[in-house]
Formats: sequence, C-alpha cells, structure tokens
Amino acid sequence: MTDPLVIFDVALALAIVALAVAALSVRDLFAMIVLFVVFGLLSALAWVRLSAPDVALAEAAIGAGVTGALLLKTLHHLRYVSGTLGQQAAYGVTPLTPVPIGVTLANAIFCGLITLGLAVAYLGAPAAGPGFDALVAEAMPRSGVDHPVTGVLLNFRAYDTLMEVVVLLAAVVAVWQIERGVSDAPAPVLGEVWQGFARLALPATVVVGTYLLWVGAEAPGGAFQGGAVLAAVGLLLLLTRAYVPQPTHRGIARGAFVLGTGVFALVALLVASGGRVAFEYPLEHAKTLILLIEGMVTISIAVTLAALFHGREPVAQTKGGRDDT
Amino acid sequence: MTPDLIYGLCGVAVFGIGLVGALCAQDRLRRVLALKLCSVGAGFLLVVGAWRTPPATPDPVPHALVITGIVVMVSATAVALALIRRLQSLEADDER
Amino acid sequence: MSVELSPMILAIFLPLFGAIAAFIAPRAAWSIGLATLAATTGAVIWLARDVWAKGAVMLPLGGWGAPLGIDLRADGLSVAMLALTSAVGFLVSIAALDSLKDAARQRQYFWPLWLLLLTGMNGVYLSTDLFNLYVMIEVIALAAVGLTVLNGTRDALRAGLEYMYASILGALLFLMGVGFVYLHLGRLDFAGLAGAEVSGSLIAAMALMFVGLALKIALFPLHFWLPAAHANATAPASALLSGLVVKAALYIVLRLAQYMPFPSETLLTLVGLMGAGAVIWGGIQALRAERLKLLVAWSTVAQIGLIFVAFARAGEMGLTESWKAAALLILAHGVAKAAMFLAAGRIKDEIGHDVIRDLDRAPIRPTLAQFTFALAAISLIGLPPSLGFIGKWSLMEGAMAAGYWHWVAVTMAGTLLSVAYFSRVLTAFLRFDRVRAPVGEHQGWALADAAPLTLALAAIGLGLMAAPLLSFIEIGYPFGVAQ
Amino acid sequence: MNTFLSLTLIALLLSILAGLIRVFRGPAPAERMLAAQLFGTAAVAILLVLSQLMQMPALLDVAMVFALLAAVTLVGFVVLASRGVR
Amino acid sequence: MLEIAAAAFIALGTLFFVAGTVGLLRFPDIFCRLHALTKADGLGLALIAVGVALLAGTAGAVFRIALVWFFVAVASATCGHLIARYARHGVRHD
Repeated sequence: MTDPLVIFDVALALAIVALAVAALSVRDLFAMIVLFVVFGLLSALAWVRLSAPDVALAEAAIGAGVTGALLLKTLHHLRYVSGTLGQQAAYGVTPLTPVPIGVTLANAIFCGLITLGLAVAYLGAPAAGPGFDALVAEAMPRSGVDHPVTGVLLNFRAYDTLMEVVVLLAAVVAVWQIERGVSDAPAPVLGEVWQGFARLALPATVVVGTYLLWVGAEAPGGAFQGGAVLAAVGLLLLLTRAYVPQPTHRGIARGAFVLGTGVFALVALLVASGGRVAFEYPLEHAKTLILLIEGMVTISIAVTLAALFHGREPVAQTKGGRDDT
Repeated sequence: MTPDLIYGLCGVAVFGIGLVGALCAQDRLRRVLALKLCSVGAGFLLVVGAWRTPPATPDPVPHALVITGIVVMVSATAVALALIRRLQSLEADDER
Repeated sequence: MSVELSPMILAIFLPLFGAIAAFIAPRAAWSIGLATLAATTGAVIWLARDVWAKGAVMLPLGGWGAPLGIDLRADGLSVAMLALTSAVGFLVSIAALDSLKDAARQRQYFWPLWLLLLTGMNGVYLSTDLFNLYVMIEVIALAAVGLTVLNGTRDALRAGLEYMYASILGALLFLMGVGFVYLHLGRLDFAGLAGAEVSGSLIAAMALMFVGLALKIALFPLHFWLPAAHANATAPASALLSGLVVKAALYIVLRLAQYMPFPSETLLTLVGLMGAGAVIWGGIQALRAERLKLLVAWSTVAQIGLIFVAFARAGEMGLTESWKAAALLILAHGVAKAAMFLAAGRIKDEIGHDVIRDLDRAPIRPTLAQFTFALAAISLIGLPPSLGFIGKWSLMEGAMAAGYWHWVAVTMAGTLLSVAYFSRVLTAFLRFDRVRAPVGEHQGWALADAAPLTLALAAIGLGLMAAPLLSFIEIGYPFGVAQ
Repeated sequence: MNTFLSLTLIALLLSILAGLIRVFRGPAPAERMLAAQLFGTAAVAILLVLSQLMQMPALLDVAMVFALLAAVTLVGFVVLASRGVR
Repeated sequence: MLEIAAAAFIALGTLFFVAGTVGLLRFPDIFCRLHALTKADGLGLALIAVGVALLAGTAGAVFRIALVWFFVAVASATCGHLIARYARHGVRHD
C-alpha cells in the first residue's frame, strides 16, 4: 500500500498546478487575487513538506501575503481611484495591445513545448555534484550562528543578501519616483469589534515578528520573515488609516529605507582588517555583528515593504507641474 | 514517487503556466501575477534540488537562495504595480 | 586596526554608498553623484593597474571561497567593461547636470537610481557566481526601469512597463537556469561549470539562461521592448540604457559562452543568424523611423545583432579569437551610442522636437551637437580610424580567414544599412534650402555639448589604441589559451 | 498513527479544494473572503498536524505566522474591496 | 490511550472542517454560509489543536499550539464580523 502521505503530496501538487491555471484564467480580478493568495499558501505548505520551513515562512509572508496585498491595492486603485475599471467593475480587463487568438495559441503551444523539455531535462537530471551541505556543515561552527539557512544568508553568501537588500532599496526609490501624492481619503469604519481586535493583534504581530528575528539564529526565521511580519503591522496601520504618511515624514522614511543596506555594507567593509577580507566577520564577534545586521535589515525590510504597499512618495502634487520637490 | 519528484514536476509545470501567462495574458495585472508564478516555479526547482541527501537534512544554500528570490520578486512586483497604477491614472485623465 | 580596502570592493561599494547618500540628501545629490563617479573611476584605475601588473585577481568574500562563498574576480575583460562603465558614466553624468537642470524632481531621482545601476553593473563585471549574477541583473533591472520612466510621460511609462515585463521574465528564465545548474552540479560558481560533463539538465540550464539574457539584451527576435524604452526615456537615461545597461547582459553571455558545454557549430550559427536578423530588421526599422531618438534606438538593435555576428563569425574553432571582436564592438558601441543619444537629446532640447523630416526646417542649428552626432555615426557605421571600424574589421577578417563569407555579407549589408539610415539624419543636418526662418547659426552651442563631444572623439580616437586595448582584454585569458 | 494523520491531512486539503469552488462561483467578494478565511484556518490546522507528523516543532512558528497573515489579508480584502481608501 | 484520545479529537476536528466546507458550498446565502463556516472551522481547529497538543508532549509545543489556537479563534471571530459588515452594507469611509 502506498503511503497516504504520498497521496497528500500528489494532491497538494495537483492543487498547486490547478490553482496556477485557475488564477490565470478566472475572469474576475478579485477572484484572481484570492486564488493567487491561496496558491501562495499551498506552495508554502509544499515547501514545508520539502523540509524548508524558512522558505515556507518567507513565501507565506512575502510571496503570498505582501504580494497579495500589493495586487489588491493596485486592483483597488484601478477600480475605485483611477476608475479605469469603473464601468466594468466586476470583470475588469485592462487591454494591452489586442493579441490575435492564433498568436496566443502559438505562444501557448510554444510554452508547452518548453515546459515539456524542461520536465524531460528534470526527470533525466542525475544529481552529479554533492551539493553544499557537507561544506556548510563543516563551516557552520565558524559562522557565528546555529541555523544553517541564517548562516548561508548572513555569512557564507552575505554578499548576495546585501545585494538583495539593495534590490529592495532600488524598488522603493523607483516606486517613489513613479508616484507621489498625499491621500486625503476618509478612513474605513470597521466597528468596535475591530478596534478591540486591533489592540490585541498589532502588539501580537510585533511580538511574533521580533520573535522570528531573534529565533533566526538557531531555528527557522530571520530578518526577512521577521521584517515581513512587522510589515504586516504597517500594512494594517495604512489600511485602516491609523497612520497616514506625510511629507514631513520623508526624512525618517528615507533613513529607515537605507538603514539596513548602509549598516550591512559598512560592517562588511569595516571588518576587512588584519588580514581579513570584506564580509569576513571576526569569529568572536560574528554572532553580535550578524544580529546587528539582521536587526537593522529587519527594520528596513518592514518599513520598505510597508512603503511599497503605500506605493508613493508622500508629496503634495501640484497641478500640471511635473517637477516639484 | 518521492516528494522531490512530485514537487519538482509541479514546479516545472507552474513555471510553464507562468510562462504562458506572461506571454499571452492581456491584462496588465495578470501578467505581473504570471511572472510571480514563474518565480515560484523556479523556487520549487531549487528547493527540490536541496534534497540530495536523505530528507532530514536538506542543503540549506538553495533555501537561502529561494528566500532571496522571493524578496527580489516582491520588489520587482511592487515597481511593476506602481507603474501600472501611474499609467492607469494618466490614461484615466486622458479619457475625462 | 586599519581597514584594508580592495579596489574590487570599492568599485561596488562606492556607488552603493553614493546612492544611499544621494537618496538621503536629494539637494546635494548631484555633487554626491559626481564625487562618487570620480571616486569609482579612481578605484577602477587602481584595479586596472593591479590587473596590468599581476594578471587576473581574485577576492574570496567572507574568506570562505567558492563554491560555498562568493568570489570576486577581475581580469582584462572585466576591467575593460568597468572602465567603459565608469568613463562613459562619468561623462553622461556631466551631461545630465545640464539636461536635467530644469527638472528638479528628475534630478533628485536620477542620481540614486543611476548610482544603484552602477553598483549592479560593476557587480556583474566582477561576479563569478551564477546566483549572484541573477541578483545583480535584478538590481540593474529595477534601477534601469526607474531611469526609463524618469520623465513620467505616458509613452515612457508604457515603454517602461513593457521593459519591466521583459526584464523580469528574462531574469526569471535565468533563475530557472540557475536552478537546473544547481540540480545538475550542486554548485553555482564558474569554476564548477568549467569541468561539468554535458547532460540534459545542463543543456536546459544554458538554453534558459541564454534566452533570458537575450531578452535583456534585446537580441532579435526578443527586441520588442527596446526601441520604445530607449527612445522615450530622457536623454541621459537613454545614453546609459543603450550605452551601458545592455552591455551588462551581453557581458554575461560572453562570460558564460566559454562554459557552454556544447559550443557546437549549429548553435553558433543559430546565434549568428539571430544577430543577422537583428542587423537587417533593426536597419530597416531605423530607415523607417520618424523620430531621431527612435532611429538611434533601432540602430542599437542592429548593432547588438552585429556583436552576435562577431561572436559567431568563425564558428567553433575561431571562438578563442571571435570573442575579442565581440568585446571590441561592445566597447565601441558603448562609447559611441552614449555620445549619440546625448547628442540626439541635445538636438531635441535645442530644436524642441526630434522629427527627422523637419530637422532641416528648424530655425536653430545646434551645430556642435550635430557634429557630435556625425562623429558617433562614423564610429557606429565603422569608418576608419574609429573603434567601430577596428571591431568590424576584426569581425570580417576572422570570418574571411575561416571562409565564412555569409557573415561578411551580413556585416556589409548592415554597414550599408547604417550608412543609409544615418545619412537620413546627416542630410537633414546639412541641407538649408528648405529653411524658412533665418538660421541662428551659432545658437545652440553650450557647455553641455562638451561631454557628448568628448565621448564621440573617444569613440574615434580609441581606434588608434586598439592594439594595447586588445592585449589588455586578453589578460586573464577569458577563453583559455589552449582551447 | 502516521497513516491516520496523513489521512487527516488529505481530508483537510480536500476541504480547501472544495472551498475553491466558492471562490470561483462567487458571486460577491464576500463569499470569496469567506472562503479565504476557511483556507487560512485549514492551512493552520494542516501545519499543526504536519508539525506532529514530520516531527518539526518549528512548524508551529510557521502556523503562528500563517494565522497572523490570514487575519491581515482578510482585513485587506475587506477594506480594499470597497470604495474610498487611497 | 493518549494516542486514541488524540486521534479521536483530530478526527472529530477534521469532520467539523469538512462540515464547514459543505456548509460554505451548500447554504443559500452569505449569512448562512458565514454562520456555518466560522463556527465549524473554529471548533474544528480547536479539536485538532487539542489532539496535536496531546501528541506533542513538550510544554513549549503545547504553549505554542495554545497560542496559535487562541489567535486564530479571536481573529476568525473578528474577520467573520468584518465580512458580515461588508456583506450587509459595504465598508463606509468617513
């Protein structure tokens, strides 16, 4: 008899594929986003099954949660603010250039062939190399942390991680450049039940986010997951308009955006002395330095993700003038 | 039938579906979503690749790479969506 | 305790810190930006001296060493690309001071985005790790899209969105390729690729990475996003995008080509054919373009095609030499195209439009900008003694030696097409008979012409230094001596 | 015991999949939100069972994060599916 | 003995989940569905949590399971309420 867990795996995999198809083909854009969030949720479950809880955390928090919120925000903007979807609120289709059905079909067949080729390549892939696990296991005692994924992210491949934070910084700079404005829309009325819940949920979220950051040194968790959970607080505050970004807050916000990148890069640069190279933390301070970096990066990620959700530089927009500062 | 095989094929399929969407989707929002699907597919492949040794200890490096990939993707998505919003506002102004 | 700096680290970190500073202090952004570029150029010169003296240099970040850690490596080719980036970047920055002087908001965001872009490009040229390359091209992609839509017009936003889709998709194809490499090899550094035995997954990986990069390079037939994006961006951004950004992905292709497990004749022919398609199609579209910047953008498509033709010019056996022809063309195009876009931007600024048909009716004649444009065109067409000429010459020389006359024919056709489309512009500069208003002969001269003119002169003058340039590129032998 | 837990997982997954029908059919956003709430709770339940089955206590943290995010996402759905906010 | 009790709890919890889903699909309007779902899956999760806690053994795990359950219970009540408000008259803004 086959292990029922295998049946679960197959069902989960099929569900994920089906959700991907459904999200792309469902007509209603709101349904598309719900399906996408569920898709992210189930992918996270699949990654749990593959013994990758760190990835599952990141995917659930960032891949499904924050991305879903971003999509939703954009859909809301298209439907209610710019009104480009206003007339067809339920079935909004924003046209790019109209594509003839033949081209679509040809593309689909083309992609199908590529996918088939990839599947064949995947099935025929013998894992020739040994992977990194032996190297990581051997180097872990010198990394300053106990959790391998954190060790890889913050020490062995810290350069990649620094650049990843730079990507986040580039994104927020680009988003601020693209859009600006201060909103004067009214706050949503969510009722007293919500008020009571918010009093519990917001501090709880802060605690969980901090806990994830702290536990990252020895268990699944870390700066990115913690930052994403903290960003959820920001999302709630922005959604309920408990906090409305103002032009005067821009200085602090800029500081928070660059905090993680700046501290990370400075530490990486400054440890290069006494025969060490950049990113080579002295062993006795490694844990402290990594925690410092992680803490600053967490703050940056939380603020940046919230700012990406808000999606514009809080500047008063002058009529007609493209170039106010 | 081991989990890595199942989810590996699932990842390739999701990548392919995303690819179809990225090339064929008419809607600006849906294209962004299709790209996100592609990135999840690529993530699957890396996480599955981590299963070289018995399941108890997967290789942590690909896990770290996928986390990086997820953060990179959310940044790209945010920029694309900001472009879409700005563009739609301008186009809405045109029609008025 | 003193911090030990390495020029490689500086080349990446200086622009990063510059970007941070420029973002925090928008009012001082321009001075921070110029200072950063000067400092980065200094770091690159320092690195070039190191490489000249010691050959290829390595730096294992974190002290771990590949494959666990990430190594930085600089050889002749990387330094040449770094030098191209910082030199062209510096001159474009100076030009940007003037062309963005009336646009406070654009000026405020130009500097952080451009410095982040520089961080990403320098990172690409020094990287030896596939996943690191993926992150770097994403840094480049986001900063480049930000620059594309800097002026905030509808056309620029639309083009920027298309560019964004193409860019992300390209990066994701690359990432999928990285996944297959990991699946097969269990490591991601270049050294691991070198000794790999060929398998289905490795072929899939290379194909995915190549297509992804081709999308970012805008290699025909994946060029659809480029003309609109480069034509609608503001002039200094266009110069950076066309002159430098495209080169980063091209460089990765050049780098990875030596690890392609099957540099077979068929594959190279295919690459050459795509290049040939780009040369012809880009040329035809440039002939039909109505606006100056669009013409220049289409000529980028054609020139990129030519680089791939150069790469494939002598087939498998000639690859040890062909990459040098491609590298020369990359450098030549980087300098000349930046000059040309800046000049086109100047012309547009002075005249007020860039409709080619009406260029000769303008009452103002921005003589110096037109002269710059013509000089850049000389290099792009490939007239002696420009660097473009040397590049094309070595292309055709190799192809003839190997008996591949079809590539010679393609190159000739491309050259003729470029003569034809640039003549459309040049004649518009030269004919006065249709001018209806009195010509302000000496109007439209400005200090702003200095930077593009310098670039255009460099594009011509570097041709005289081709020999030392070539021997420098060979330091570290990217394609191996014994291959 | 493990077989039993696996069967439980399958049942929970099936209830998620069945809920998807509601997302498809709608008709109103409220129905879709409700289904989303089911998915959140069911995913938390799956994670609890998996933490036992795979002997990974760390999954309890993952479950906590899922629970938090499900709530935040739902608030997002409710607020952003209506007019007014910018 | 403990295992049997745990299994019983988990089985019952799963049953509630399935029942809630059936309610979501079969009931005629949003309020009936809301009513069926929030109660059923809240209870289902509680039962499963008890079952898993019985199996888990360590105090830390039990504590965390309790925390998860508590949060989900409160959150799902609140969210049910919010959805109901939304379904009745949308969300007003002022």
